[in-house]
Amino acid sequence: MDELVRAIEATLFASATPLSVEEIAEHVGEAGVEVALGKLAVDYEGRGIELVERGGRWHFQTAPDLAHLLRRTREEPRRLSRAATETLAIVAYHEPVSRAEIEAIRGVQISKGTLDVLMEAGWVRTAGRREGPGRPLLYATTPEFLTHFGLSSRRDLPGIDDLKAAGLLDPLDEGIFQALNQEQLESEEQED
Amino acid sequence: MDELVRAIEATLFASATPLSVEEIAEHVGEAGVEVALGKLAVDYEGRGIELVERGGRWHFQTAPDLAHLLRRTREEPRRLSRAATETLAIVAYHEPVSRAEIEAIRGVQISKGTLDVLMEAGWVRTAGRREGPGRPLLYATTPEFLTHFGLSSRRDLPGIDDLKAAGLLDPLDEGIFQALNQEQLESEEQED
Amino acid sequence: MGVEPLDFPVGSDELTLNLDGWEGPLDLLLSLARAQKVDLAQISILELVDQYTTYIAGARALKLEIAADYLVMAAWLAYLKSCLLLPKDPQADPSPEEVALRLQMRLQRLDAMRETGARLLGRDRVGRDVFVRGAPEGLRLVRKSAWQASAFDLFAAYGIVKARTQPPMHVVHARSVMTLDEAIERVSRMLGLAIEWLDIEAFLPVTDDPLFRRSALASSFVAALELARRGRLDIAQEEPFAPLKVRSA
Repeated sequence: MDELVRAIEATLFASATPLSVEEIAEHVGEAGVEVALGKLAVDYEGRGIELVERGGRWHFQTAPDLAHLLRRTREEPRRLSRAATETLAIVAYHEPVSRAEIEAIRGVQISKGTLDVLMEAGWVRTAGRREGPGRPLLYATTPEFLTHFGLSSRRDLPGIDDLKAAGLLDPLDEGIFQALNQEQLESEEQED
Repeated sequence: MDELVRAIEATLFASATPLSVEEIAEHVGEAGVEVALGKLAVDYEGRGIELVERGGRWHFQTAPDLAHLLRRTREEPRRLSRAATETLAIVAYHEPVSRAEIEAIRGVQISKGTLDVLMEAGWVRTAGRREGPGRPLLYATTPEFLTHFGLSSRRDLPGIDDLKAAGLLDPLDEGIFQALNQEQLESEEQED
Repeated sequence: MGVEPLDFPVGSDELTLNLDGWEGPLDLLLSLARAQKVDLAQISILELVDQYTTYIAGARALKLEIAADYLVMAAWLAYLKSCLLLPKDPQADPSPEEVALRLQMRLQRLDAMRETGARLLGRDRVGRDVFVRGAPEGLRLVRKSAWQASAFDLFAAYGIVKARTQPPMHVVHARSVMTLDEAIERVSRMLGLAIEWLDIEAFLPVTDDPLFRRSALASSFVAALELARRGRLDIAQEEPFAPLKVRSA
């Protein structure tokens, strides 16, 4: 067996976290890591363990079809509320996105804890501020998000191409509810 | 690939502890675990990972010949302390020399770490014991010492007269060396 | 979260309508729309407006506290409906149809995020469906010191050691003095010239150094006394503080 492939196999196997090609190269001290990773991935095809790439970082994991043997409980590793699930999806499909934009899409304010839960899980991070009025803080997903949900990259997000084509990921047209005459609204409210 | 072998491979990979044949059988829910373990061990022969049995329990581990890859060393430049520099100079001028002799020449005791640092740096080695009372361990310089300091042999060390001519033996001039590197002095204080 | 709105027997006295079950008016609208059609692009906005206002009216009939944002939405929808039904106003920008379309897009977008969120959670997740290594050995970073020292540092250090441990040696710097021996020797030599009385200052060497001159004067005076004791010269002084005169004996 190719010595470089062996070395990469051992390094990834021993690592407690996924490793980028650069990090692997620092350990094995050689060029040609990418080609060797390809060979290694082929070696593991169809086995009980597989070599996967998630957001540019590589790790070994058990084959998904063996989940039933390994799952110790039916409990999800981290139960997410509906609000947190929606918020995570909005961040992933629209990133970088401000809190106000998340709220506009959901049509409701998000409670303080919702983003905290996602950040604590290591799936969402802050991603600078948007230049413009108020310089709102922006949120984006992390490499751990891709790892956890088994996504090679954000392009792998379920249905992202269809949503994009349907215009559903375009910047939100704010203020459609304000598009109608504000006075009119107020007078109707008093009527009610 | 044999489904049972796959299941065992995944089970051992995901387990936080080595597993006995009985424990594996509980997970994979099948007989024939021992035969499958044998097949799996053969699959991994010569790879970067190996399947091993220790006291009736099985686990994967990285191949022993690749252990060096799992420890990456990073070199950080550090100035030699004044105590260490003086000790090195005494060893160079008086080798082979015992620790007690170094202390007598320095006029100051040396800490345990000082000679360790010089040996770690590869500049000083032990050079047998002196026959006589206590049979003290002797120290001498290494070929790397000569290389590092640009000396072709120990005869290239400047003599006492050269040092005197260079003003390096003038007691009144000690102040200039104190000015050389305050950090060195401080580290010496901590060391000694 | 949910109260299924359309299963709701409106008008029943035992009914407790829980608006807290909805995450805002948009959530309620989306549920109504989904009950109407699977494909949100096909829903009837006019029908949706009616369903929403009916629902809110039902809640109000039960004298429930209804949050203001639900009422604002109801009013806005009623207004949108009237705009859609009234003869077209060519001046209106955006047109009521466009506003209706945007509302529909918003519902579709929220629905899409809800659906993709569920799909994300259903993927093969690490720690639930796929597992990473249970007990990784871990990769370690070992810091190694690259010790720095130059040949000069080394030689200087040896110089310091030697200097520190050398037996103390006191070197008196050459100072501008004339020793007594020098003065005796000098005055004796010059006595041959002193046949007549000479001022003692005539015996002093020529110098610009005032310290040396003082030293030479003092030494020469003591030398004169010594030579007088030996009977080699005579010393005379006419009065206190007058110049000292010296003559060969």
